[in-house]
Amino acid sequence: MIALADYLTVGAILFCLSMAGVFINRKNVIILLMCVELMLLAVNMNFIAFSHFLGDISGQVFVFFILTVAAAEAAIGLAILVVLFRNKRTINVDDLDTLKG
Amino acid sequence: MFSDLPLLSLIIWLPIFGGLLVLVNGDDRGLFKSRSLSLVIALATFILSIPLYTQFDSGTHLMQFQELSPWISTFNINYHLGVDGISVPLILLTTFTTVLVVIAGWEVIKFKPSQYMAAFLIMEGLMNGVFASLDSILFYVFWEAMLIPMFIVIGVWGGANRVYATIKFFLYTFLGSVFMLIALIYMYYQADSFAILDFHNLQIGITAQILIFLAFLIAFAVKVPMFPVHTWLPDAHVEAPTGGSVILAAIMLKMGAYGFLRFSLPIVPDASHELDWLMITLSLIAVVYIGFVALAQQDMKKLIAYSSIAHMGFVTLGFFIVYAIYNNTGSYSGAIMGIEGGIVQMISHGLVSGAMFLCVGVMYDRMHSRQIGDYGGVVNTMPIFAAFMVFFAMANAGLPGTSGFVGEFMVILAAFKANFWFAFLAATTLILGAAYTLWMVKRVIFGDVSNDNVAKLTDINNREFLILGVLAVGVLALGIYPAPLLEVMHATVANLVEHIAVSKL
Amino acid sequence: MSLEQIIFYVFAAILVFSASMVITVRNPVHAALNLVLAFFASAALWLMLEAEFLAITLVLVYVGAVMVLFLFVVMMLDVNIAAIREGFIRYLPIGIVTALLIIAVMAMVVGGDYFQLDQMPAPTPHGADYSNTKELGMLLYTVYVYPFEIASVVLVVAIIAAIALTLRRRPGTKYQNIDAQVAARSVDRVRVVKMKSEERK
Amino acid sequence: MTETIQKINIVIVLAPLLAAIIAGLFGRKIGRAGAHWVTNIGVAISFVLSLVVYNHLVSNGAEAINQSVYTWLISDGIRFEIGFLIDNLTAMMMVVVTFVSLMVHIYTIGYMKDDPGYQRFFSYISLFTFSMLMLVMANNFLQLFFGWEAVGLVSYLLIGFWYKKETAIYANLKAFLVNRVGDFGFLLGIAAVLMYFNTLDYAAVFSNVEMHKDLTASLIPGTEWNVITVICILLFIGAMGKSAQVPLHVWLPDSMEGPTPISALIHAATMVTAGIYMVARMSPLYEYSETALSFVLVIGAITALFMGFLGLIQNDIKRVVAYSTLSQLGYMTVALGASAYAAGIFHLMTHAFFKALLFLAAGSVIIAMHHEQDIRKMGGLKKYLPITWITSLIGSLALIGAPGFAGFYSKDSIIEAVGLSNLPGSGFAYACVLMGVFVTALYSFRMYFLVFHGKERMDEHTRSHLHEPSKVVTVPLILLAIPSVLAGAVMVGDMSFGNYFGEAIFVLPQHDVLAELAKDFDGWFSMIIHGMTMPPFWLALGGVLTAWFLYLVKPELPGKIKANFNWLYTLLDNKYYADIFNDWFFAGGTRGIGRNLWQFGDVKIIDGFMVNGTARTIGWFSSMIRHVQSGYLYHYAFAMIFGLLLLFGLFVLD
Amino acid sequence: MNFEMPNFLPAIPEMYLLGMACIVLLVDLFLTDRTRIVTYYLSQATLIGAVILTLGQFGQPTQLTFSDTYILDPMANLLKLFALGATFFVFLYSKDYLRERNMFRGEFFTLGLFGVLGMMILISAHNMLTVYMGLELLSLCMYAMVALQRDNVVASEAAMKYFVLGAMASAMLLYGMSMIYGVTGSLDLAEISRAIGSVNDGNIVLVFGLVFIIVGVAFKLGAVPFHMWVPDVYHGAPTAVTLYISTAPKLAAFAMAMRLLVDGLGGLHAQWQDILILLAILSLAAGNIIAIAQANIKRMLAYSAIAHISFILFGILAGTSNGYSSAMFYAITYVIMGMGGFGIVLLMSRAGFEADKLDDYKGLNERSPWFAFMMLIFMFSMAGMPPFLGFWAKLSVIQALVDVELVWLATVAVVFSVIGAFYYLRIIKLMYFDKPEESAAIESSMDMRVALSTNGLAVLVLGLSPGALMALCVAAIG
Repeated sequence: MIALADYLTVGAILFCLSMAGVFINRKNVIILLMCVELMLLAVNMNFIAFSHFLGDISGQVFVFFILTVAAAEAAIGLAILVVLFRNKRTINVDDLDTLKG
Repeated sequence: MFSDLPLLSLIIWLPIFGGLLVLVNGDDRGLFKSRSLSLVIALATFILSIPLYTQFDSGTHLMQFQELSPWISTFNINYHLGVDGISVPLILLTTFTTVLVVIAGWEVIKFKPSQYMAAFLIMEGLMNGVFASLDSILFYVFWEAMLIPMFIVIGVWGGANRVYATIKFFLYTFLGSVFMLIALIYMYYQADSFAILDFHNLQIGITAQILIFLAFLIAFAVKVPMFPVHTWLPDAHVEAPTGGSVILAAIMLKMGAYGFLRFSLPIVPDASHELDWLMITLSLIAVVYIGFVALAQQDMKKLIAYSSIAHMGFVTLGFFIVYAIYNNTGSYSGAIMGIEGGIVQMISHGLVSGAMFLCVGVMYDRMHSRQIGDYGGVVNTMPIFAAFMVFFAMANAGLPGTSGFVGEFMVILAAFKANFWFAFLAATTLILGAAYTLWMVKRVIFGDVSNDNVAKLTDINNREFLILGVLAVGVLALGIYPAPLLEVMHATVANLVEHIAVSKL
Repeated sequence: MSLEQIIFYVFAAILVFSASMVITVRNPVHAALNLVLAFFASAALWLMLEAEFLAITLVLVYVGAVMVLFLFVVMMLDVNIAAIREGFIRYLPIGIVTALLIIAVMAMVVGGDYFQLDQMPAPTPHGADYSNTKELGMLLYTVYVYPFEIASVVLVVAIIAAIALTLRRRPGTKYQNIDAQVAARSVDRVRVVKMKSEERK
Repeated sequence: MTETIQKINIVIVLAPLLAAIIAGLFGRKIGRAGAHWVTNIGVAISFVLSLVVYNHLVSNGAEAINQSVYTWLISDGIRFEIGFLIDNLTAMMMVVVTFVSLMVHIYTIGYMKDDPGYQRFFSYISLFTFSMLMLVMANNFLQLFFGWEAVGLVSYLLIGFWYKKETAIYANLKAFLVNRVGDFGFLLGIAAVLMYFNTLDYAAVFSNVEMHKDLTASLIPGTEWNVITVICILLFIGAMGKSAQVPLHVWLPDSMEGPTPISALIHAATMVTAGIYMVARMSPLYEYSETALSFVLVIGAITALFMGFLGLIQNDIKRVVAYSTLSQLGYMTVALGASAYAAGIFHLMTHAFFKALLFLAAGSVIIAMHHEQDIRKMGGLKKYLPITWITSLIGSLALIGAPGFAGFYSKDSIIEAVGLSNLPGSGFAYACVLMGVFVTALYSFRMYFLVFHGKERMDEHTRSHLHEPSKVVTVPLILLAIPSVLAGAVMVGDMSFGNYFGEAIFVLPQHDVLAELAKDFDGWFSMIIHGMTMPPFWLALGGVLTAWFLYLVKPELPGKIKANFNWLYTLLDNKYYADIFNDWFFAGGTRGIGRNLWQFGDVKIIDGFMVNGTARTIGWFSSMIRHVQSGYLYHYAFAMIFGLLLLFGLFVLD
Repeated sequence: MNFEMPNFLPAIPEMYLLGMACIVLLVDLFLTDRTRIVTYYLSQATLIGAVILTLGQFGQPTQLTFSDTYILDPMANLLKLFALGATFFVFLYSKDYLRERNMFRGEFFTLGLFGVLGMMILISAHNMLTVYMGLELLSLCMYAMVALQRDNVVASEAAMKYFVLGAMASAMLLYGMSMIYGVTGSLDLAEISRAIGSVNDGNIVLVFGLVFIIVGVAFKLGAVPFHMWVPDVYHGAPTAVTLYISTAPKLAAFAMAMRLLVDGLGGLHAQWQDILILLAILSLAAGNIIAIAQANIKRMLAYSAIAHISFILFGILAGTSNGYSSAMFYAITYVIMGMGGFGIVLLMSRAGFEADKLDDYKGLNERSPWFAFMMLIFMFSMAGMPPFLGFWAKLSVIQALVDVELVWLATVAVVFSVIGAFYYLRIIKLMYFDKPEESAAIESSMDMRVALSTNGLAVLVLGLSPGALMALCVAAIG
């Protein structure tokens, strides 16, 4: 049998990978957006696993909403990305350093 | 006629709202001339404050002219006003000085006079509030709020280095007072009230007492100012416009000392007892060390500022020798004299240092220099002024017959009861005080005309004569017949000494 | 090892692999495709957890819509792939260390006793007549009707925002102004100027 | 009657004050004549009324009056009063003060007639009269201190009267500060009195002295000090300042920068004797402390002799008189130390007359010489200034104690009293005062001969204008010459040896040297005869003859002596280096300390290091950590991840 | 399965707002740029209507509806009122600014209104799911608003940063929620609270989840070290948007913290108190110290916001109703002050001139004494000087700390307040002590002037009698 812990561990690894992704990626903002999607995926994994093991469907409902919101978020994120690209002609993370200090 | 009026509220709010009115009225294009309007308000306030003295019942230590109405019920904070023998003279000093300051700024202030006048009027109300508050948060509000107009006054109408000076002034005093706030809140949880009089009766353990004492000490010591937190004062004085210096020296410094009497001593008597060595040491350092430092000054205002610190050293010395007197003589006899001497010194210093700053202001208005080296032989061109200056210098040096003597005399007498060496060190002010004051007078006033600028000086006009004359009369009156002043405070101080003699442990 | 476990580990491995590819590949198109793979893998895992509806949704919505959008944007922006690797290696070690640290902590917590089988036994699988979709729907439209409504608002906002941010009139584009054309009058276009004839010099 | 006298007392004090205020504040309105009239009348009223009081007390033998004018303040149950204690001692002082003052007022009309500060000057000297009267009439220490400081103030103002003169304003500052050093002790003494007696009223204090005579206090832990001794020495420090005793004498010679009438009034006749008066007034205290008396004795003796030496080499006419004043003040102090208070006071009185006379005469000479003060440029003036000459001679004779003159009686009493005293230090004191007699005679007649006899060394222009000044100058000279001759003979019986002072002065029987002397006293004339047989007379005579020989017979000799004893001359010329030492050590030292404390303590440590240092550190810190906000998204993300890790480390893994 | 019709009444303001926002959206489609002002007026009318409806609910007892996913309690009521009011002022202040920058578009107002709706949802959330949905609705609106000025380079940069970090933070929050859900088996805050009470103390998984949730909350509030977005976004966004972001959402963030930490995880108070102490001290120190070095007023105010947040945290971490009400009082106070501060920045800016450099404030007193005075009030109030409102906020938080015997923390708080006072003073110094670099008078519309003056005088008048507002907050917490 597969324990809840196994699913959670997969979720944790996924979550950490995506966090590391945000950090080590210095050149492309799109990858960051993808990392965010990955993070949400990890969270979803948790919720579904819990939902299953607790026998409580509301966790899945939560995932449903996360998916919805994530889609909306992706839309806005990409829209901002487009605006950014139009302004700066680049989506290089390193170039986003006008605001600092 | 006055007995039905809420006098204390009036003398607090009349100048504040008056000040706002002046502010709104603007510089001479509004309905009234801003200067005249300010003078009327200041005078009205002064007149309103007179009944505080004439109708004061000096036979009791209880608070008089009390006003009490709930303010912030959540924390049991009340709008509670009242005065006793300690605060009445200080309030009178405040209202009196403000009138003079308004007159002193009459034609000298050309940049935004309405704001200048408004700042002083608002400050007056706030200062009256400090002296009249019986609720500690109300006190704190006035105490802190007062910094704002002063900050503006120094910063806007000050000298070349005004920004540094005023920010230093503000932060120094602000830092000092926040600790007091914590102490007040701590006691609120002990007493379930912010009323100062409730704090007086609060039983507090010795550790807490010491912490509270230290918190108060920081707040009040900065304001007094005591060594080593005095360095804001010379800077602030030097850069402030004349009126600012006068208010600063005459009244603001007194608030710290007032705080010691109103808070530190009665609320935490055991800690005061425990730490009186510290207070006495710092006071004596203020007298001796600062006396020496004053000698080295080249800037007149700085010199007077340092002399203020030394004089305030007498005040704190007078307040905190209580327990030393008890230890030395086995009774609290003499303690009253110390405290009363301290209070008299406060009032006197208010008049004298105010006058000294006004004198410097008179010269500064003409020469735009405060450097002693730029003057010399002023008496040749400004004889009347020179007479005033010498007179006030003598008062500053504590000459008998002037008010400057009374407080010093009483404190030295009391200090002798505590310890010969306290009195010995305190009495060095006789020499040092005379040395730095008169040496300055010698270099500035006497001698032959030293340069063309001095030769072009014109003697004081009627307005200046009026201010200095009134102050001179005050200084002289207080020096020759101080009994009425003492009478007002006697019951209060006696009660205070009685109160602080009882341990709270 | 049971089949179930094999399936789990295979898909988990795919998931982890594709996820690490997402964050490491240089080409964003590859990253996006790896992400798609990750979605598929997790959809498989979700199926194991009897979340059939969500698994399908994930594939349909995410792979079908969101990732296509990603790819679209990637293509549209046409970023320079070559420049994208700079500095990556330099920061990789600290990234790995940090990630490992967090993984260690998280694994310690989630992989601890608390969620092992003895504490949380696996539920009995549902029968064939069990409809995950129906269960979800029942809850969604009753208990969670309020968040459901909010979700709709979120989507509206997303639409508004996306349009507001990206819709623009290209400065060079020329449009007809019908109103103006119809309203045009001859006097606006032709001006007859009467002049005195000048004398010959 | 007593009530009338009490009212009179108030008038005596207020008349000069009022005059001073009028002349001072309304000087411009009332003009020069107005000013001198109003002040002269004021002081004259005081003088006449003082005589009335004197008559009432001394001649009618009325009880001493102890009256309270008003309560200055009450604190801690102690009443600080302003009031008058009028007994024979006071009455005498009042008469002396008002008389000399009146003379000086009159004299000033002539002396200052061209000065632009005419009204101011009259205002000051009237104010001085008021202050001095307050001092001598006080019935408590507070008022004593008030008068004490007030005369100091007026002295300050008057020394610096010619404020354009750098030396004058240097001298007045110096005078005030040196006096303040004395007052420092004086005030502590008063504080001590209050602490142990719980009152500042003379009568209450004096009546309790005996109770406290064995009281001790440990001023320095581990040592016990007799309280009375401490009080007396502290008070005497005040007297040392005011009466210019070594080492606080340095201000008096410099004070000659003031106008001459001031030198006469304040720095010879009255103010400087305040210390003497005070100690005499405190005799009930001093009597219980032999240590303090010895101290007084030795200080007085040193002053008497060594200040006399300095008079020998001075060339400024006023300075010679000034040093002679110092020396004479030493005599008075010696008398106090020997418990011969009455003799001291007696000398005070006679000295007031003849020293005022000498100063005014010197002033007269100075006027005549067009403000030339160097005696080397004078000589042979007796034919030009006959009145001045005669009166000067009288004054000088009185000063050296020529038998028959006023100074003789008082000074002889002192010398003999010291001879009889058996306090520690009295032998030294006796030697000093004897030697002092010779020195006094020498410098007095040196000056006298150089000024009035011998060659005329002034320039032609001055000589042609030499003439006796106006009547307002000469009349006071004559009026002062009379008591300089007569006062001694008239008063000696009562004052030195009689019971003139009654209760005012208290002497313990074992100290009562004057009573001892009184046994041999039988009238003023026999005292002259007796005096001729005593060493002082011969010493004085020797001094006069030496002066005659050196300055009239062989005027070149002094120069040779000077050359041979150059080191001694240098020492004396530099006034034992006291001024140089004071300037360097005290004035320079305090300024140096002040500058260092300021620059190092305030500017560097407190402001630089603590205050601005904190501000700077925060500012620096701020500018550093703002770079954490690098602008890079991955750093931001890392910060979040790091924060997460931090929270894990601190709170989850515990 | 029985489904009861939920009681819609408590949610009337939200429903009204949603409806109106849609109407605004539709109406705006038919407006030309010249008539765009209609959108503005309609939005303001919407807000006023919502305020009235919310006021109508004032004093109602606590009600749960929508299967307990929605709660209406006095705290929610009060916070909504202030959030709506604040937004009203935000729109008012922004109007001229937007016009001058070609941003006067319907989207600003519709997004703003939807954002307010998000706040209200967040404030009234009683379920982790509604918390999340409200949060996301609000955040998405704000991301979009930051980037709304499309040709603004820094704004798009700020939006991008905000978006990435915000998404990360909500993922973390979700992760925490999943853990809590896993342990307690419920999404409902009341049930979570109940379940935690029965779990044995110090459950590591709960603390683990708690840490993630706190990260999410801290990010929303802008507490160090999750604050990095704050300065950049405040600085980069158009000032009108900065104004929006810096005011009402703080109330929502406060509500979120209250709902999650107190209503849901109140049983873990001992754990989150320590965490919040750490975050609060870090925020206080970093905010105050870094603000000193700023030359841009928006950035400076951002750091100051970080410092102010720590006081809200102080109140919450006290863990008593006294503390909560003082934190709420602080949050409301901060919104009023911050609105004024940014309002002045908006007032000063003109087309092509942002007025966001500190030096732009030189000599303001000579150019416009009245608004210099207003700014003075705001600055001193933020510095915590009596008699202004900010002082009472600080006072009440500090007393809450002293109440739970965290005197040392109170001391730290006041010491840093003093350091913080420095940069507020510097603004006043520039306005009053320096000479103006240009002499042009400040031009602005009358409604803006009136509103700003009202705002400033409110800080003063409420400072003179703060009792009522305090009492409201106390009553709201119960």
